[in-house]
Amino acid sequence: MTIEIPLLILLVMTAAGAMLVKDLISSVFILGSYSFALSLVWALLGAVDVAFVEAVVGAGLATVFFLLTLFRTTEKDDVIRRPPVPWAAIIGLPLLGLLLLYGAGDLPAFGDVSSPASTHISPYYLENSVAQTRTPNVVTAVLMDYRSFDTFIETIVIFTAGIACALILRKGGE
Amino acid sequence: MSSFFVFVLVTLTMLMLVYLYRVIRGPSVFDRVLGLNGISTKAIVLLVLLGTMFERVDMFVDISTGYALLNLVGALAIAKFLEERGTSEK
Amino acid sequence: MTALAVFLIVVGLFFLVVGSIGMMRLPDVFSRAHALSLTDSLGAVFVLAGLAVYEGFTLNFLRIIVVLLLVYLMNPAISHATLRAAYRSGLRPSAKEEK
Amino acid sequence: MKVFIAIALFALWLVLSASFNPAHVVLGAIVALIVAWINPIGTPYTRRFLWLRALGYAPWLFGRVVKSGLHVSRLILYPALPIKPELIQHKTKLRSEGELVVLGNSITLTPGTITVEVAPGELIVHAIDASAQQDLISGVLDEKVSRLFSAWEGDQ
Repeated sequence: MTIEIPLLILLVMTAAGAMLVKDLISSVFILGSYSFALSLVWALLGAVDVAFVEAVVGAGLATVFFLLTLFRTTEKDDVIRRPPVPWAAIIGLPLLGLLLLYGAGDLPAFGDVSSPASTHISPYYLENSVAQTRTPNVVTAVLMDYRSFDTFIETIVIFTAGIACALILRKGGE
Repeated sequence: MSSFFVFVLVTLTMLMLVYLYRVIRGPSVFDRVLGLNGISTKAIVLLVLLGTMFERVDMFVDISTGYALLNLVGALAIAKFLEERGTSEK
Repeated sequence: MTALAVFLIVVGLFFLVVGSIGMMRLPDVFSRAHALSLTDSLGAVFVLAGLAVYEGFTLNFLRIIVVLLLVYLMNPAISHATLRAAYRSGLRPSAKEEK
Repeated sequence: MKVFIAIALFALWLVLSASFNPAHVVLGAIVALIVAWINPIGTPYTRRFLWLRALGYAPWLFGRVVKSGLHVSRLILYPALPIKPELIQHKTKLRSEGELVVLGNSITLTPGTITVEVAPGELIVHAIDASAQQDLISGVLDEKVSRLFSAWEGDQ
């Protein structure tokens, strides 16, 4: 699709920019715009709830938290550290990757009808979710209706984490 | 009409690139804040536009309302903190 | 109706393009805030109004109008807050900024 | 006044939720009432905002905004970039918070001028060139904003 190409270019540019910029504050802002672009991509793909979470958490909360942290510390890294070359990681990680690729060979093909993931309960959701929940998006119906308690508890966990962060970073603390 | 919408969408994305330049280059912190704010204004408009294209405006308007409110809160927080700290850079 | 919508959207796009040209050309933070908050929010308002008109006079029309009012009330507040932070932290528009 | 706020909040709820289930509508009404009841209105130094006059003010302001928006667009597109930005001090008779908020926001909304700093009776405004300041210097804006509010009330 032609629509997605400029957005994807924007996404790659913001991601690269956030990595390459020296100043940490501008890196935070670029990460914010990265979140905006990413949530636009989600919205374009039709995953509206994911887009919403990305906008709220990625672009809103994360930016503010990063900034709060930066104001507590210094925004420029003036000591250049050179960590020792991690030979174990350089050799070990590709081997692990090979192992994972070998394991992935046994997975069912993408969109396979007879795979376990799409034989159990997914057809039930697909057939009945509109009638039972009157929610047009199946993913939203599963998250917000069939597993609403699950989602609710998750929200509580995230909320608690947010309050904890706010308490730790509180102004004039100690 | 749909191709017109695609045109508007691509134009808006290009404009976001311009603001991205300001965010990356901008000599002072405030330039970056302004650039980010410009990008998010575009994002709000883009979301409503996407909703119109998919004929699901009701769903997308909710996101863009959330976007707008969060953008307001975030920008005010940033401004408040920059004001208290003063700037160390020019 | 569609013609009116297209007209409004094109006018809005014009202001948005001008806003980003101003963002590139103007010399300091204070002038850039003009380009951003004013021509830009004007453009956004026009585009949103065009989309609302295209949608027709249903409940969605009202909801787009809510977003429009939000953008319209929000942008000046943000640019004022940013500029005040810039002013209080010692930036002055007359000072030449090195690029 | 609180009733008015509650009705406005309830209308916003109806528009945004877009569902007319009895349960949703009743929930919205309850939430609107609670929010309107909890929040205090104004301080002793407030003059009351006259909503009906605001309905006349908003279109006038929007007209100004479009007009000066075109002006600023011409400035930006002009190859020589003929801007003369400067900070000006604007003395005003308006004192109360509500008036200052409306005045400052109106100044910022009008392209070409942005409120930078607000204090009672004095605003620091950044103007992009001389003709953008006209509304401010001639005092039209002050007068219009002042007319939006009722006479003083409270212990002034």
